[in-house]
This record gives sequence, structure tokens and C-alpha cells, in this order.
Amino acid sequence: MDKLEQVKLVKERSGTDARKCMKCGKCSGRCPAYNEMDVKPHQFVSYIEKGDIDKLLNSKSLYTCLSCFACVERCPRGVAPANVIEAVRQEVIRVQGENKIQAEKVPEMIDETIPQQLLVSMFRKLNK
Amino acid sequence: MQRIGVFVCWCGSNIASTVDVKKVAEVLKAEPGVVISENYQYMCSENGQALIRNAIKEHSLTGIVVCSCSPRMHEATFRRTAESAGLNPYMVEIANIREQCSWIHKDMEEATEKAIILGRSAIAKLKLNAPLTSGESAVVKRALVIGGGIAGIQSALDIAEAGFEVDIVETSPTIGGNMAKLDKTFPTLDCAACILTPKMVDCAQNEKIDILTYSEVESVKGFVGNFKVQIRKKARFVDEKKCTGCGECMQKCPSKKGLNDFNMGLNTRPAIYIPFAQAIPNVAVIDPEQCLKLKNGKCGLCAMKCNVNAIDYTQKDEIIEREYGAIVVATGYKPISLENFNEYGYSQYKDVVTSLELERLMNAAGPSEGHLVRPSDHKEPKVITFIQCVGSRDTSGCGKPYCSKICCMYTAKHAMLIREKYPDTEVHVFYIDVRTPGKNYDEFFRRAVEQYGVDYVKGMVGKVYEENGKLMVQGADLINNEQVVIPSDLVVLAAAIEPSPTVRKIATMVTASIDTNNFLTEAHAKLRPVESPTAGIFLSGVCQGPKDIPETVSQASACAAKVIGLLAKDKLKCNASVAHSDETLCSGCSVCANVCPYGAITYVDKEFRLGGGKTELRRVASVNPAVCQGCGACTVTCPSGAMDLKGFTTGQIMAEVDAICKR
Amino acid sequence: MQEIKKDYKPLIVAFCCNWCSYAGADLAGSSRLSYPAEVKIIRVPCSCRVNPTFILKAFQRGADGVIICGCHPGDCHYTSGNYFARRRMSLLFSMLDYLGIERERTRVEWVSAAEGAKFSAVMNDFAKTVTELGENKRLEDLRCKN
Amino acid sequence: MKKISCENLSKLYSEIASLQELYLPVKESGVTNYKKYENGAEVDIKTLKTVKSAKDFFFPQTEDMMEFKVNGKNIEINDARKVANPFVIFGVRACDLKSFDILDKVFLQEPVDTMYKAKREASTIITLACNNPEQTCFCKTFGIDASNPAGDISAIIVNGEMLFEAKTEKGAELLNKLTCLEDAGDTDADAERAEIVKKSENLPFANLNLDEFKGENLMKLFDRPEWAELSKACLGCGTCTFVCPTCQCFDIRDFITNEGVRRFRCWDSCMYSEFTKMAAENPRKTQLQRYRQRFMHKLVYFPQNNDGVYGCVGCGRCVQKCPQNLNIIKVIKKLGGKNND
Amino acid sequence: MQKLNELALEKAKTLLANGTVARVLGWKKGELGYDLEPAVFYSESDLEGFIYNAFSGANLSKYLIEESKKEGKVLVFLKPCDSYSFNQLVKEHRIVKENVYTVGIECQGKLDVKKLKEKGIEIVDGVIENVDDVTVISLGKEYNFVKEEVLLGKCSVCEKHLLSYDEVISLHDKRTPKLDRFEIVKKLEAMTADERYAFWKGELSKCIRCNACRNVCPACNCLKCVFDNDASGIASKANSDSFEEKLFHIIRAFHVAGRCTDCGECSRVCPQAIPLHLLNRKFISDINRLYGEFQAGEDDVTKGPLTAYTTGDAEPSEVFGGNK
Repeated sequence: MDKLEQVKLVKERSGTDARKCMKCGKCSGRCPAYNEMDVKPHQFVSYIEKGDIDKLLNSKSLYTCLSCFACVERCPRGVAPANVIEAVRQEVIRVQGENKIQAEKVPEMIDETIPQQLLVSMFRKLNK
Repeated sequence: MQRIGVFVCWCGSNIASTVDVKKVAEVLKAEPGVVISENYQYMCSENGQALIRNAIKEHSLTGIVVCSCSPRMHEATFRRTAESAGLNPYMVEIANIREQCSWIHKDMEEATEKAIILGRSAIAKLKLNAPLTSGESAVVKRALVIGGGIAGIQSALDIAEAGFEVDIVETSPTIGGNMAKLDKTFPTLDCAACILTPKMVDCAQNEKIDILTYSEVESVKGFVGNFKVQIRKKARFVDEKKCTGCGECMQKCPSKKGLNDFNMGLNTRPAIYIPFAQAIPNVAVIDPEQCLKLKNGKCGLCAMKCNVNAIDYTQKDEIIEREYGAIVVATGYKPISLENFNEYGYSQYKDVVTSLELERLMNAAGPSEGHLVRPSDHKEPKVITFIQCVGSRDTSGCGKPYCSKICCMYTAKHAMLIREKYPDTEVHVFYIDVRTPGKNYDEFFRRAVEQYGVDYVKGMVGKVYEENGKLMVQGADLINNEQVVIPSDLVVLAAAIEPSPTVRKIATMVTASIDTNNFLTEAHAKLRPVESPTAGIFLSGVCQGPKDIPETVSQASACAAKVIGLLAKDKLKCNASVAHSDETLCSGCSVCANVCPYGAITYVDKEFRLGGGKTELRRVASVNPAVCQGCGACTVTCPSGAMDLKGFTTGQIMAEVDAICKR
Repeated sequence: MQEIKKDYKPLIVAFCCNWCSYAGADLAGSSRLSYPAEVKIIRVPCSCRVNPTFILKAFQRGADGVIICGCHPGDCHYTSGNYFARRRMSLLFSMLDYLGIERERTRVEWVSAAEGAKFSAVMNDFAKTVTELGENKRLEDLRCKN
Repeated sequence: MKKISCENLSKLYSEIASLQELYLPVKESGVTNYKKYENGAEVDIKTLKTVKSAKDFFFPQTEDMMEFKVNGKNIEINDARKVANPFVIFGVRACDLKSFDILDKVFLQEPVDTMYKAKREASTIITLACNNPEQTCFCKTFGIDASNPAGDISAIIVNGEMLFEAKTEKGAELLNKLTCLEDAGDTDADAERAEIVKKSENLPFANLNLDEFKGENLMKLFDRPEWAELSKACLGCGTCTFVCPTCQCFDIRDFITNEGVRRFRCWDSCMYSEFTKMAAENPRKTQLQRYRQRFMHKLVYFPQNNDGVYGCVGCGRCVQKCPQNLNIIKVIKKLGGKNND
Repeated sequence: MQKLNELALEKAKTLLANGTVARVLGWKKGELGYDLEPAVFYSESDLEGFIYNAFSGANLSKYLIEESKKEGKVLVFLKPCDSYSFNQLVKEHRIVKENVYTVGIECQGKLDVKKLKEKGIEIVDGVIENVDDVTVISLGKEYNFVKEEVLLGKCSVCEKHLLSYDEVISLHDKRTPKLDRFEIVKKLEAMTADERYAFWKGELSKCIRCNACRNVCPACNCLKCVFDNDASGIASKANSDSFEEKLFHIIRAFHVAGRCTDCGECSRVCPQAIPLHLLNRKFISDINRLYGEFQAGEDDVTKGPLTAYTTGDAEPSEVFGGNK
């Protein structure tokens, strides 16, 4: 797919206007998974605004983001970094064969402490 | 037959780039009644005005239409131009082809067509214009200043200096406002009290100034030059004339648990108190909510102790009625409530404070007598972290969308003062941008970094939490691209400021307009920055928008200059656009008086000739042109159409409608 | 429902009070916030100066929509003008609706001098609404149409 | 004579309407007025008096005359008179038919009113005899025979059938084209007419005395003090004049269009306070004067100028419609002469 | 009921005789039994024409604008509905109250001549009225009707009661109406906009602009009506276009909004039987719903709803209520 088209799609799906960002970094200041991320929440907003989607598509952060939405909650400008991450993730996992988790392998990951909710959201996040 | 001149302005390229001004001039020239139609680059310039003046004389014009910017911008200019050429100033109509045409449309053809229609509409209206003359009304030579902070004080002093009487109405028991609470001021670091208290004393001693503290404006009636104001002087239970401010009563008062507002609630005060040592007036006041005598009748110690018998538990609120020629609104600001910012833990942790609280903590007259200690355990903090933009520039709905303007500078000041007084204290500042426009401002900020070693971190704080007795400040360091956690002893929040909550009520009373952030709107951002659109109402200080002290003082003086200019006049020209009743149509039914907000309409019995030598006595409405402000409410409520509004007559508006609707 | 011509552009008359809404329109202009050129503004001192006859007259003359803009309730430059306007327009609009005339053709909006963005948004929205309604047929005067 | 069963009248209407525009009494929103015939229209020939009279056909309430087109500083003048296409009016009663004569005297005198004349000539009038005259009818006072109006074709209902007789060439031509009609043969029309005449004779106001209304009494009548009492309740509305088949006053007014000016004439009423308003003065200042004018005109001035033809046809519309129950009968009774009770 | 006429006549004679009043405003007998006209009586002999019966429907209050300005007091008989108009006119300073001697008179509803005509009655020889029914004698025949069948539209929903007067003539309690005043308004509101448009198009296109509604209306008391005043920009003598029918009736209703007492005269006098009161009643119903119950003319001091406001009034966008 055309890169520009992809950027447009991500912007649309995230429903967020990256131009509203005033680059304060509060999202990254709040992010609980910050240290696990190669591309930081505020950078997602910045990259998508600049149209540089390749960095995002290949980012590890897509899978380390907890989707806790703290960044969205805290943003003083009404920008939603988590939505951008989510939209980029959709771009990746929607491609055939890009499912990040196989159902058969789930039983071996389960232990008693894993809440049901987590499993459900894991499927939602990592699979088509 | 009318002889109309049309003058189309290019406004440089502002109009000409989207409107074909030459075509507009040409098409309008063909309109019946138009004898000359010109276009020029800047009609408002001296050359442009000369062009109009010459045309008026040369072509014996009876009226002119200027197609230009908004009438709110230059209607007055062109009216003066017309007047100087011997034309009645009300024979001028403006077609707004800039703000309402060239600036909002991109397509040249479309914009040109619209400009022509707007021009036609103005011509249609002008054809029904009649020369108007304004009446006159006397000016009461006294000003009211609402608010006794530095803005109000400065305005009052300047007005009094010019020889006019001024009343300051202040809700709290003393004047001084927020500035009285400050320790030092940027960028010079002189002590706030040292520069403010002499001005307060000047006010108290100035014969022309009457200070009404612990008072509120109750109602405002009237109009420019003739406001009638009711002021509620709240009962302070202490006779102001007798009290010497000795403070004996404060010592004896057994009810000492009241939060000290002046110290931002950081300590307590007795039920009878003087807000601070240099308070003006230096007179005690009793908090009726807290006073045992007033609450349950048991006590009366202060009265017993008072040597001058100043205590009066029976005092009642008093309503004072005064007349003024001008009103200055100087209601100031307060920091916003931080309840929407739980991430910073303001309500959870005692050692998270606002900047204004820090001012009191550092102030020699403050609760810790100038020793910087943290509120929780009164120990000296070793690591202090400042967080900027708390609630400012916030469009999420939690805070305010605007920049509070003063925070960058006062935080630099705080950081600097701390580093100077306590050099072993670590100071961090989380910032989004550091905004320092102003004389010597950036130099000041750089000193904090370069000379005092304050650590500025570009990034915002995500959360503040407690761990091992420390306040952990977690934020982004965008320059180093890392998340940092700074264990701190004291966290200082630069809370956004907002207009004082009283301003809405006051704005409604004086009919001044207010913006979405509750700041009062100035008549024009550049041309009339210290006036409200409502004649006779002036704006001083932060009520108009965030300002620091130097700016506030200069605006207050500017405001005073405007007031002086008004009060210096003996008579004011009234609004010429006033209602007028056609007595041949009026049946005296009184509905118009019911809707007049100014009480400008009265009824008289008048004799009318019926023909054949007969007469008839009929009740008819009569409008006082000095009182009428020209809203037009009466014109619509009058079923017979007897009431009309000069300058905006029914005929004129209908002619505009017709012209606009011609396709 | 009448069929709407492809290039149909409505004619919209906006009565704006001098103190708030006209200033709001100016602010929309100086902020370059566009709205359709079909919107033509008539300046009145206050929304209370707008006589129902002006509105009907506009429709007679060929307007497809009429909007009255004034200061927000409580902010009237003349204290109470917009309160009277609010009652008058409420009753008038309700009457037009009662006569079967499309209620979307008339509107009252409170726009302050600071709300340039709102002014532009309101005008864009109103123009869109009126465009969708199509030509004003129920309050037209055939003598004004050619 | 031709005939058709009253049950089949809609066939007749359709057939006439297929030849020319047909206007006839139609009941709409509760009242009966002359309307253009359309399929499904509720034709109402039972109601004797349409609210508005038949004069509208020749002298409509508003009528465009000319148009001024303004373009910049140029003005172009155009004729705005409409071409009158041939049309048929059905169901005109004797009183309304008589009113056409009266209007003719006004509009067809030199200078001829071309707009009126064109429409008058374009019309074919089918009259209808009044089988059941009403209590408020007093056409007989003015010598009108409700049983036998003429027109181009006269019609009468007899025993459930409507009979037609051509009275003019124009009428005969139309009648011959109508295939739905059959020959009537011998009829009871004359007997029915005699019955109607008898009924008319017995109406309360059939024989009002008009003796006093003579030219020589003009000044005396003008000064009668009774006018004050007669006009006391008059509201000055235009109801009587607008429902009257003989009132012929009009005003010429301009309407400003988006392109220029359209000049039209419209009915005016002498009951209106500004009817006689002129630049300098309004000679009729009181309602008494205006009220007196209307009846003096109908009963004295008009006959004086028109060979004794009164300006009233006794249709009784004003009697029914005056909001405050003032009417010409009360005037005639008060001022017309003896034996009026 | 016939007794009321005698009492009224007696009252008029007495007050004229003892000089309390100089003249009497009342109703005068006509030619057809039902065609009563408002009249002024100056003497006992004049009063021979006086009558108060089931056909005294005309509202006399508007005549007082003139009559109260003349010398000497005028006695007026006010039915309940007339007295609301009277108060409203006093409130608007159009009647000199001191010059009027008011006598409130019982009314159990007046008869509609149009309805009687539909029943075949063209002339009336006599009428016997009771509270709930009425007998009309015409050409020797007696017709008995339940009131609802033959009452004027305005009377069949009348909830008005006698207010305060110098004197009152009343023998029976006021009958309570069996119909809801706002029923048809509600019905119209419940229609679709297209249906409403069709309804009003049918009704208003009948208008011949005779001004009877305006001239009879006690609230339409302007010295000069805007529709007669060329300077107003909306003057017109005839409905040259369907627009003008609407303009006239909307503006007229608007001008009397908050002042209209719902006396119903407009619909009574309309020669084309246009239900004009439904326009006024719409305003009344909206005012009641949006700004609180208000009855114009209940007294002669209270400010009308269009010359008052509250800061919390409904916005024009939310006034349509439940209608479609």
C-alpha cells in the first residue's frame, strides 16, 4: 500500500489530530511501559505527523504498549497517543499471516494468575 | 435626489487579493443615486481620506459608502472624514468587504460578487439615512474602581492625581490583592511589599480616594457619565473610624482556628483579625462564621479588650449609593482549583504546593517567617521540583486553553531565590517551553540556569507518587529521550490563573462582554485595549487577560488616562442612534417602556389637532435621548411601528434585506 | 421533499448584533475561518432589534434561511435585549413550524465577540442545513422570483 | 332545451372543462366559492351565495397592470396584463348576473377598462335559477327575477334534472358541443319558475320601499341624523365591500420586486379609513361619513347617474357577513320610505 | 335567561335616569332575530331597542376606546370574555376606566348563526335559552338544541369567569365547557409539517383581506395598523401573493401575542370561516408551556409575557415541544 495512504488511514482510524500536540511529553512522562518501548508514545504522535510510518510499523512498542491509555488520559491537548499506536498495530496485524499469537499455543502460557480479561485483550491486540 | 459616493478600499492586498476592487467600484457606479465610485489602496490613510473629502466637495455628495474593513474598525474614522468635509457623519455607511468577505472567501469571482451585494446593501441603507445629531449629557466627575489589587490601586492613584475623585471597592478587608502576598518580583528581584505598600499608603492618604474594603458592588444602573451604583459595605463588626489597628484583640480572641486566607491557608488566624501587618485600612475585621460572640452570643472578649470601643457586634451590612462617570474593572485573578490534576497529588500530599503558596513559604511575613520549610514536617527541602503549565495551555477540558503568562518567570525567580539562599538545594524544573518575552526576561531566566545551576528538564511530569518518604516525580526528559524519576522533598505546581470568580457578576451588571475564559473583552485588541465595548467601562489588569506586574501597572495607568479623558469632559455627546416615537402613530399603550432597560421612555399627554378646529388629548411615548442607548427593544415590541431607531430604522434594515436578497 | 438542483446555493440572511456576533463575525474574518459566501450579514445594534417582519420579509425576498445571532444570554450589551429576542424568536419560530414551514430554515445562535470559530462553524452548519432543505417554497413570494 | 340528470352533473362539468376552463361553486375548507373545476372538486350548487361574488371573474381582487424593470440607471416599462382565455362560469345566480350589468356601466364606459372588457368577452355565463331563495335574499326589491336569469345559457333544476336553454349565440354554440346533454322535450320548468316567484314574493325583504332614494332627495338624505345610529357599530372593515357583487372601487399600488416594480390594482373599500386620503386632507374623517358614502352611492348617486339603476342587487351577502350585523336592509328600512316594516 | 335581559334593561334605565351614566353601550335588536348590533343608547326610549340574549355575541369592549373618551360616564355590559378584553385595554391605557360604569353579565355561551343556518334556520322569531340547551323558534317551528351543537366556537371552550365590576347581573353558575380549548392546536401540532402546511394553505388561501378580524379584535387597537401604513414596508390592501396571506396573519397574531385574551371575535367575524383563533391559541399555548400560565386581561396591571423574561427561558431551538 502507498505510504501516504497508510499514514492517512492511521490518522483517520486513530481519530486523533497530531497537530494539536504541543510536544510537552506528558504522555511519555506518564507511560508505565516507557522503558520497554523503543519508540516512545510522544514519538508515535510526532512520527505520524511527519508521515514517517516505517519506523512505527517496525517498532517493538506496538506490542509493549499496555493500552492502559494513561497517555490519553493525561494529554492536556486532547491528543491520543495510544490510539495512534493502536491504529499502527492494526495496520501490521491485518496483513495476512501477521497474527502474533496462535490459539493452540495459549494453553501452555496460562497459569492461574493470568486473568481471563488479559487473554481476551491479548487476542484482540495481537491477532486479526 | 441623493448624490452618493462609493469608495472601495483595497486594504493593500487584504481585500484586493480576493476581491476585484475595480470591478466592485465600477458595478456600484451604475447603481441609481451613485455619482462617483472610486477605489484606492488604503482609504483609511491620509491620502485615502483626502480622496473622500475632495469627492464630497467636488461632487456635492449627500452620503458616502465605504467598502472596506469592518465598521467596528474604521466607521468612526470615515465619519470624521465626512464631517471634516461638511457632511453629517451619519451619512456614512460601511460595507464590510474585508472581515466578512475577502478574508473568508478564496474564490475571487464569488468574493467579488458578494462584495458588490454588500455594497448595494450599504447604498440601499444609505439612501434612507438621515443626518443625525447627538444630544449631550453631563458627566459625573467621579470614578469607581472595582478591585483593590495593584491594577485598581494604580488606576485609582493616577485618576486621583489628575484631580478626580475615586472610590475603590474591594471585597476583602484590605487592598493589596495578590501582589501583597508575593515575596520578590521578577526580573529585578525587589521585594513586593517594598514597592506595593507605599502605593497602598498613598491611596489611604489621598484625599480624592475613598477606599471601601469588605464591600461589593450590588447593582449598576445608568450609562457612561452617569452610572448609579449601589455598593454593599459588609458588616465588619469593627468601627473603622475608631479602630487603631493595635492588634490587641487578635491576641485575646479565643477562636484562633480560622484558615489564614492571606497565607493561602498555610496557617491559622483568630476570628478577629487584620489580614497582614501593612493592611490598608489597618483595621480589624470579625469573621462572623468563626466568632463565638456572633455565633452563639458567648464571648465578647475583644470588645472588652478594645481600648477605643471599636467593636460593634450589631453592625449591619450597609448599602451605599453613589454616582460615577466612569467605572474601572480591576477584579484580578486567582489560581485555578487543582482538583482535576490528581496526577500531581496536590490534594494527597502536603508537600505538593502551588507557586503562590511557595511565595508565602518564602516570605519573611509568611507562616514560616521566610524559612523555606516543607509544610508536612517543617524540614528544609533538599530537592525541589517545579512543574510548569499545570492547567495552562490545556484544551482537554481539565484546565485552561490559554498560557497564564507569568509562570515561566516566577518559577525562574523561585528557583533562583532558592538556589541563592539554600545553595545545597537541588532544583529541577519540568517545562514544555520557557516563555520569556519582555525586557530583561530571558536574561533573567538564563541566569537561573547558567549562574544558579537550576536543572531545566524539557518534558512534562506524568505522575507524582510517594515512596520512602519522598515525592517521586516521574516525567519525560525529551532531550535525553528517557523517562526520569526525581525523588523530591517539595513539589511546586505552576497553577494556571483564571479571572476572579466575581467578574461574571460584575460584567453582567456593567454589561461588559466577556470571553469564553471569563476574561473581559476589550473594545479592540490594538486600538482600544483598555476599554470595554460598553462606553464608560474600563479594564485594568488581569481581568482582561493574563499579565505580570509591569504590564498590569502600565495597563492600569493607560486605563486611568482613558478615565481622565472622559472625566475631563463636562458634557458627553450622547449616542445619536436613539429610539424615537412617531407621535402620530403612538397609542400610548406602554409596552415599549416595559422592555426599555434604561427607563428612557416616559409618557406624556399631548394635544393633537384633529382638523376642523378640534383637538384631542392623547397619551404618547417620549424617549429621553440622553438615556436611550439604542438597543431597539422598544421598536419590535411596538405593534404599530410608532417606535423606530435612528440609524437602524425599520426602513433601512428592510432596504438592506431587499438589497441582499436581490439575486 | 423537493428535488434539489445540483448547483443550488441557498441565500442566507444573518442578523448579527453589533456588540457580540458582528464582532464574532469579524473575528472569524481576521482568523480566516471561512464560511459560504451565500451568508450575508446585516448589522443590528442588538438581537432585540430584529423584528419578525424582517425575517418574513427576507423569506419573501428570496432568502432560504434566516439566522439571528446575538450575545450569549446574560451578556447582552444592553443587559436584556437578547432575553426579549429569545422569547420573540421562540414564539415566532414555533408559529412558523405550526404553519408547516420548515423549522430548520430559522435559527438563533448566541455568538460572542470572542467566538470567531463558533461563528464560522455555525454559518457552515446552517448553510449546509439550508442547502439540504433546498429552495424556500413555503414562504416565498412568486413576484420576487423570476 | 337540453337536460341532464342532477346525478350526472359531474359528467357535464368534465365535458365543459375539456373544452374551456370552467369555474363553478366549489366547497373548500368549509366555505363555497367559485373555483376552477378539477376532477374530484366538491361542487356545491346547493349553496345559494358563494362568499365572494362572481364579479371576481371580470374584476379580480388583484390584477397586474404593468411592470418597470430597473437595470442600473435604466428603467424599462412592460405591459403586465394577462391575456384572457375563453372560460365558462357555471351557476351564476340572478343577482350576480345583474351585478355584471352594473359593473359594465362602470368599466365599459369610455374610457373602457381593457382588462375588464377582455375578460368579460372571454366568458360564457351559465346561470342557475334559485329554487330556494333565502330569507336574506331581497333581489325582488330591485326587480330581479330569481327564477329566470339569462346569461349565455340559463339553467334550472326541475324534478332532479337540470334543464338548459341557450340565451345567446355563444351559449348555443357551447350547448351544442355538449354531448352529455339530451333533449329535454316538454318540461315543468315554467311551473317551477312560478313556484320560485311565489317564494320570492313571501320573503321578508322582498318589497322594500325605495321611494325616498331619489336624486332630488340627495341632500336631505345626506343630512339624515339616523346615519349616526346606523353606522355606530361599523368596524370599518372591508367585508361588505369585498363580498359585494357590485362594489367596484380599486386602488393602484406598486410592489417592489427583485427586478423593479410591479404595478397592480386591487380592491379597495370605501369603509377603510384611508380610502379618501389625499396629499393634503382626508375629507371623510369619520366612520359615519364613510358608512353613509357606501349606501348613498348604491342607493342614490349610482341610480342618479345610471338611469335609475340601483347599485345593489339584493343578494344579501353583506347581510350575512357583516361582523356586527350592519347592513343595507337596515339602511333602506330606516331611510327608504314608508311601509318598510 | 330571559330574566337577564329584563334585569339588564332595568339597570340601564335606572342608571340613565339617576344620572350615574350618560349613555349605555349594549346590543340592539335587528331585522332577522339574530342580527343584533352593538349600539349606544342615550335615553329610555332608545332602550326599547335594547336586548341581551343568546345572540349578544359581539364583544363591546373595543367600542369603549371611543366611548370612554367622551363626556360623561358610559355604562357597559360585559360578558365574562368581554371583561378580559376590557382589562387588557385598560392596561394599555386605551380606555379611560374612570369614565366607564361596568356591569358584568352572566353568559352561558352565545349562538353561532352559521351553525343555525346549517340546521335550516334562516330567521329567528324567538329564542328560549337554558344553561345547557336552547330552543329557537323560526317561521313558526321550534327547534331544540344541546348547546354544544349551536354555540359559537369561542363559547364552546370558554373557561372565562366574571371578574370585578361596578355591578354584576348573574343568576346561574357558569356552565363548564365540555371541550378542551387547546384540543385542535394539539391536533395540529401532532400532524407532520406537510400536513400542517396543507391545512393552513387551505385555510389562509381563503382570506380576502377584509380586515374584519383585525378591526373587531380588541387587541388590534393601534391608531394606525402597520398593514395600512405605507412607511412600515409591509403595508398591503390585498393578498397579491400567497405570501401576503401568511405575512398578515403571522404578524397580526404576533402583535397580539401575550395581549390576546382569546375572546374569539376574529373567528366569529371571518366571512370565509378561517379558524384564526387557532393562530392566537398557538401562541397562548406556547406561552403557557414555556413561560408559565398566563391569561391576558385577567387583571389590568400584570406585564405581558413578551415584555418580560427570565434568564432561564427556553432556547428557540428547543421550543417545539412534542410536535412533529
